[in-house]
Amino acid sequence: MSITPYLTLAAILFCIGLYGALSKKNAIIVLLSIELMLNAVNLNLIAFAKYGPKPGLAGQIFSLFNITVAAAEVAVGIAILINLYRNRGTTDVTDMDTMKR
Amino acid sequence: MDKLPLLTLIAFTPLLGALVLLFVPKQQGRLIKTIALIATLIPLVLAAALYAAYQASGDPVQFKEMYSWIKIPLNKEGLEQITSFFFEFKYNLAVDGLSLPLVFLTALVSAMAALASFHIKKRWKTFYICFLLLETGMFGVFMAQDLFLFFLFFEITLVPMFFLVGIWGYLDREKAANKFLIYNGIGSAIMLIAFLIIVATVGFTMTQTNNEVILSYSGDIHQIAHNLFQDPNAFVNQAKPNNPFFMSDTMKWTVFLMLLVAFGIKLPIFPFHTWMLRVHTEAPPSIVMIHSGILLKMGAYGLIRFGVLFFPAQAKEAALLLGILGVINILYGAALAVVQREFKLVLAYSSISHMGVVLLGLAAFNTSGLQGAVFQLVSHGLISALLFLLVGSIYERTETTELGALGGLAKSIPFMSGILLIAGMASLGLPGLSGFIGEFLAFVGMFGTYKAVAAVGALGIILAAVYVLRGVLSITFGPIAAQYAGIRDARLVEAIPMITLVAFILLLGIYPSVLSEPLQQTISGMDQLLHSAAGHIGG
Amino acid sequence: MEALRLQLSDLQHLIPELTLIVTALLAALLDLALPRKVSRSFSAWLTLLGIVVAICFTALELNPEEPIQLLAQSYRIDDFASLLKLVILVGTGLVVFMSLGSAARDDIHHVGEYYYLFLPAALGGMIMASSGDLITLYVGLELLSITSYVLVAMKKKSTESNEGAFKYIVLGGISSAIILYGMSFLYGISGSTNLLAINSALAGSIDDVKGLVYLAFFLLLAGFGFKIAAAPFHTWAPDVYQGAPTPVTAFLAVVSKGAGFAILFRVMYWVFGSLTLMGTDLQKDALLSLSVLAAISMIAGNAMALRQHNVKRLLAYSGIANAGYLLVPIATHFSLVHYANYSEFLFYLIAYLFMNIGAFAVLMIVQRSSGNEELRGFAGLYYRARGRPQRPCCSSFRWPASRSRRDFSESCSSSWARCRRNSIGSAR
Amino acid sequence: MANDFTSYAWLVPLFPLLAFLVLIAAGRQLREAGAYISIVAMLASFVLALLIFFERLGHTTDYTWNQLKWLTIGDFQLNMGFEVTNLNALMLVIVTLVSLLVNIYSKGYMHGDERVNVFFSYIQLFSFAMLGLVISVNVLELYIFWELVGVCSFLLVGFWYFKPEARAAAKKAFIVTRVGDVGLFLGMLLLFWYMPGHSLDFSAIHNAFSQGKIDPSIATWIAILVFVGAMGKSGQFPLHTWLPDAMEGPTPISALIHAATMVAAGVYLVARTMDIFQASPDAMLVVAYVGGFTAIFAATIGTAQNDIKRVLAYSTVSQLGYMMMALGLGAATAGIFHLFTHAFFKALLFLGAGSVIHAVHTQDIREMGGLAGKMKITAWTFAIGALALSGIVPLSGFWSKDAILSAAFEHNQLLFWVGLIAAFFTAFYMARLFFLVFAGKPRSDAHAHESPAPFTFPLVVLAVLAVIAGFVFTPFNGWLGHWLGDHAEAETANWTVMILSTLAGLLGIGLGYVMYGKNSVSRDIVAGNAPWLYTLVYRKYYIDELYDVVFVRGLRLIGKAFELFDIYIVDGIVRLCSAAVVGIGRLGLRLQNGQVQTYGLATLLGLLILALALAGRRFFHLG
Repeated sequence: MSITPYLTLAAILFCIGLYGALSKKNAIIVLLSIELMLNAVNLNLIAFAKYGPKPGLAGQIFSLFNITVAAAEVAVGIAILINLYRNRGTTDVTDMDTMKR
Repeated sequence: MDKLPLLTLIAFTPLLGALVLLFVPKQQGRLIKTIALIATLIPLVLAAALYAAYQASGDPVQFKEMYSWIKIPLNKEGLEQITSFFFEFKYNLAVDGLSLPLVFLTALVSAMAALASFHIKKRWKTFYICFLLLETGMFGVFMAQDLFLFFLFFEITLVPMFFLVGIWGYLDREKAANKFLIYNGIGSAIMLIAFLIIVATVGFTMTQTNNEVILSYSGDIHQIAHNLFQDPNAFVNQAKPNNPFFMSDTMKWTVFLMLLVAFGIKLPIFPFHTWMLRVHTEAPPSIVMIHSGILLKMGAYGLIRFGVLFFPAQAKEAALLLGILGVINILYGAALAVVQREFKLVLAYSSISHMGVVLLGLAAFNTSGLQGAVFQLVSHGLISALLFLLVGSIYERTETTELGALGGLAKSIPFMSGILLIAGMASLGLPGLSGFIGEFLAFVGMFGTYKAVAAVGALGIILAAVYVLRGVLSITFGPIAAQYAGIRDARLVEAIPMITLVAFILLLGIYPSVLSEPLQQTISGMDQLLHSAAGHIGG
Repeated sequence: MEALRLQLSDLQHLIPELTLIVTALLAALLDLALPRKVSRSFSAWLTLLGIVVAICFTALELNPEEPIQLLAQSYRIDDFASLLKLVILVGTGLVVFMSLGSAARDDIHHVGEYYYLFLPAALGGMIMASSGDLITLYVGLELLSITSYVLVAMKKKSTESNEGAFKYIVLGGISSAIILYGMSFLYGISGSTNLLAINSALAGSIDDVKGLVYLAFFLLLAGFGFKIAAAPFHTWAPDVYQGAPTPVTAFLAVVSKGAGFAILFRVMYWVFGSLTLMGTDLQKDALLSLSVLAAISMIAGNAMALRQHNVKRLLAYSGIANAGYLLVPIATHFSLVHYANYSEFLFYLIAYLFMNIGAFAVLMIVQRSSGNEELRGFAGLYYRARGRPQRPCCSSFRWPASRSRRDFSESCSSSWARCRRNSIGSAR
Repeated sequence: MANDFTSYAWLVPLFPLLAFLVLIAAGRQLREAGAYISIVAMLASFVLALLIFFERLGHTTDYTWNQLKWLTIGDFQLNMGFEVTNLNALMLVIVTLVSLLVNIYSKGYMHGDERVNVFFSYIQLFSFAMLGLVISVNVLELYIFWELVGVCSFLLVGFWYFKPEARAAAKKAFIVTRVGDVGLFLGMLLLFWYMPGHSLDFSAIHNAFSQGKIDPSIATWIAILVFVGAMGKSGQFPLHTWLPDAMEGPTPISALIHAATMVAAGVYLVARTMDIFQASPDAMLVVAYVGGFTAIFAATIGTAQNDIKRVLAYSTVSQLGYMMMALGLGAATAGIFHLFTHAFFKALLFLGAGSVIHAVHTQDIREMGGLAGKMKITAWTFAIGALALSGIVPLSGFWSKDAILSAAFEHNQLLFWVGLIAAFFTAFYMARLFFLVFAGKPRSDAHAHESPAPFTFPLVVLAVLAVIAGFVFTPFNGWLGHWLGDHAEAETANWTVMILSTLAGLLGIGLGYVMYGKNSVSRDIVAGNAPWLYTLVYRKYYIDELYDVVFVRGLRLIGKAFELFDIYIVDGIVRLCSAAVVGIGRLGLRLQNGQVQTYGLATLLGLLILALALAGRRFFHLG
């Protein structure tokens, strides 16, 4: 089994995530896109752990850590977003430009 | 006397004065001034003693004081056979024939400037603290025998100078201070890089005793000169592959040019001169005395000490370039001085012109040229100090130094006019006054090397007459304007520094041996070095 | 294979970290348990106490006979780590100290939380400093980052604070993802998450996966560059610095950045720049990219700071420039005679720490009296505050006029190392 | 061979220096005493100079002392000292004598001026410098005093500093002579490098050049450069413009500095370094032609001037040209002899003019007239001076001019005729001057009267000298030539020359008499028939205007151009640099638009560019 399709898929996923994070207006979707990127990494890690030149367990363990950390991160992200929504009444990331230059 | 650390005393008395001033309440103007004056007079007396005690024959480097100061052990992993490996900067002061006159000049001009600063209008305390700090820095620059120490003192002069210009200057003072700092900062940065390269290559020494091998980086200029010229086994001279300490010719050129630019900014060499115009016009006159009288000299001093003496072969090859730069400085400065309407600008451009003479002397690469450069440094220090002292006093009375607005002051202030005339004559190189000797020697030297360059430069002598007379005569001669008819001539506190400076200008001009005697050893040492370097090129 | 288990005896080496964890938990529990009426200032003192104790323990760990390695080298306690930990802890301690009293005024509602959140953040930094493994490294990084996000958002009612925090978390998340993506390739090539193992794998034949190695390197570079706010990955810094409460800004500027440098140094020194890769294209390129990054940061940071009027943003730009200076020792070639630029790096980092915290402290005081963070609030400071002006002038050198030169002399030792490299370059 | 007095020659300049110091230090407190101090000091110098002169009469060897260690240049020592040769001794007498007389004269002339002591101190300084110049032992020492006399001249020309014309004239005097000085300076530098042992001593120069140790082409260069210096001081064309303007100074100064002593320093210099010139025939020719041209050029201008002092000034320029011409023809003795006689009769003329000005308070000769009756002594002495200048037998001017013309007749016919025509013009303008001032009817109602004794005493003394001074060197008495060590001097009487020069003189006087004395020929004959010629001469051939356009404005233009260059290019580049930095900052700030996604994009793009640039070059081999 070649590793290439997995890596390609992960790369596509990463790019989609990146695109989403950089272009979507809705803050929730931005956060989700970041999750997508992290998951692309996980996919990468698992693929390497299974089919890489030097397979091993570490990759899978790494991905477990990732999942946990990502959860924490998104939780904090949502919390901050909620707070922001309370103050500003919007979740549009393009509206968040009170500080500039 | 032998045991006395004379140099340290000279250098740090002003600092001590500054520390004392910290504890004086700022309202006590008179006390502050007295303390500051004493703190500048003590070094003056000591410097005179130093000058007298200096032996004209024998080793030119005298009054050595050396203490270990910063010693950083370095990682010697993988270098098991090495006993110790470190990085050392020493507190290392000394004077030779080159720095001795400049030390005395510093002491003299500083004391005179301290007197002249008496009519500073605000915040004496801070002013004098900065002033004294500046003086310590200047002394240190001329005494330091270690690159790091030199750099440190060099930087110390920048900070107080920045504030002195920025706080006590005229209308555009902040801009001038910024420009000063930016230019000199760039100069210092370049100098620092050059120094670091020097320390990292030439300064690397391996000392082998019985069973110890010591590797060290050092900033000691004598060690560096030794490694460069006297020790063929030094790492810096060995063109082996993978010897990171070898200085190729390209490398030497790079460092030399960096030093040229770094000190060229200070000197200033065209086209790095614009900053000093602003400082000349915006800084308070007593500070310009220091600036034009001493700080500019630091550039020339550094150029000689590090640029020319560390890289004589490169300097020799660049001699024509230096000479041409000198001539450009002379003529460009003079031509601009001719058309200025503001007396301070006339003087500023004349400083550029005079510094060109220094360059010319340097570029000559013979004894008379070098001697001329040093003479010119000292003499210009005295003359410009005197001129700005007068500018300050005149400005205090007339509130302007515009040439068009003044005239006929010889009527109301004959004494100051006379002094101004003498200063102007000295500035245009009248024989019998100090300016002539430097000019003469520099031109003699240059004439031996590049006749055409010297001949073109000699046009500057005519132009000097034109701009000096134009400036001085517009102020003192002609009909007097009514509002200046009643102004008073110099007070005693102004007259003393004026007369002192005139006395020294006369002394140097009439009996130049005073200065040339202690110089001889150093100059002939330099000359030998330069000649052997020239032989190097030939071979 | 060494024991992968964590022995109880190993815990003694983790005492500083454990101290922080315990203190944080204690403070959190107390905060939870105590009634509202009780002032939360105890939290600050508790935090400070924890930090001071941790500092003591860390200091005791200095100068070990042998570097201590835990969990198959995934956690290292060596002088590099200990010294950086000290920097992190001292920095955090100073930030906490400086928040004392100001927290409530800065409309921070959860004062207790505010203080003890610094502890896990510092812990994250310490883990980063000590990590010898991608996983520990990442966990430490995220621990620091996530707590920082929260700390930035601490001014609950402030739009700016919230907005800054959201920007921070979005960009931080992206950068985390980028780092991880890079790490995943490193793992893929070497089959290990251990830094030394990765290095030995790279030292072997990598020609067929060269592209991946480069990809991994640049992804990591971007991610770490983001954390240390080096241009062109600096864009978040001004907004976040401005939005955050001032002590938190100081924390970001000093501790967060210092920790970022710690891992950057670790990764560069162990993986890409180590002696085993000496002279390879990969190493040259890696060092060159760091140099480029350093240069861009210095220029851009200083240039942008010139036109800035908001002091916090100004300090952010200055921080960007300083990131450039700090990159210099890392980017410098390691030669035979001189290959550990750690001392230069650390020297500057310590200087940076003190001058930056000093600057922020003054900023806070001025902010409190003038009510804003604009530069003009500082005008005539000499006259208003007689005792204090030495601080901005002497301790921080942050003002544009005096900037370029002062920083330069500060970075003397960094340049020193760089010169070594220049001289070698021309010797060849 | 006693050198009793000669070894004290250094005292000669010292007396005036002491007087100068006293006057400067004591200043206004001295009041009347200042003049007496000066006169006494000068008298002491004069007496000593005379003693030295008499002591030298039998000598031909020079007395040299140069043991004052002045400056060390590497292995080379520059010493100062003094030297007394026969030429020096003669000069010492001339300078001290004229200076003494002028001091006495000034006591009357400057009476009542509040800065009279300053005036005397300047004169003392000048005398010191001039005497120092005369006994200088080497070229550098001479150069130092050379510049000092220049400064004194400058100070005295600008003595009435409040007059804008005086200011301008002083400035001009200094700057124009400075141009010449630079030539001397460069000549000195050349000497320094080409002389064996870098010696600048006159004796060494004499040895080196007379023994042909110096390459002739170098000798030419040195000679020309030294001559440029002499041109500046002695007002030779084209550096003559300052001398007429220098008449803005007080009249005694014109007599002392700008007629008798300082302006002759150039001639003295050339005579002193005659060996250099003799080593280079080309340089000799240049000197002769410049001298000859100046002689006739200035003489023609003199015919159209209306300011009494300017007429005399142009006459001085013209006579200096004569001297130069003599030197250039190799007739050094004739040149020095003319210098000697000229010093007396020109000083006499100036002092006489001063007396007239003092009486009528104007300098315009058109407003004078008929003064002969009211000022008898002045008129008589002036007449003697004028006749001497015109070269009428047997006054001193005749003998010296004759010596020069004889030399010219022998060596260079062209220059002889030039000299002869110049002699004619000289006689003509002197006659014009004399008749306009002293003859005819008064043209203004000023009540002129004879000046007091301090005026007339020097006049009489000088008049006597102007009559008799010529007999020391006539075709029948070649003593002076021997004494000065010039053996090549022709001693036979050349009757052709004598007759021709006398004729030229008489013709000039006659024409002057018919035009201005008897008014039988219209004065406007030239102005009427050839107005352009008259204007040309009257405007001094537009030399001043030319210099103004070429040099003054040219320099100002260059200065302005440089200033623009400085502001816009040099500083402009600096501003450009700072603008670039600010621009980078602006560019960077534009990025900070507050949009988090822009930030992300910037990060991403930064990464891509960095990666492509750095890694790309490895993979795509782009360098």
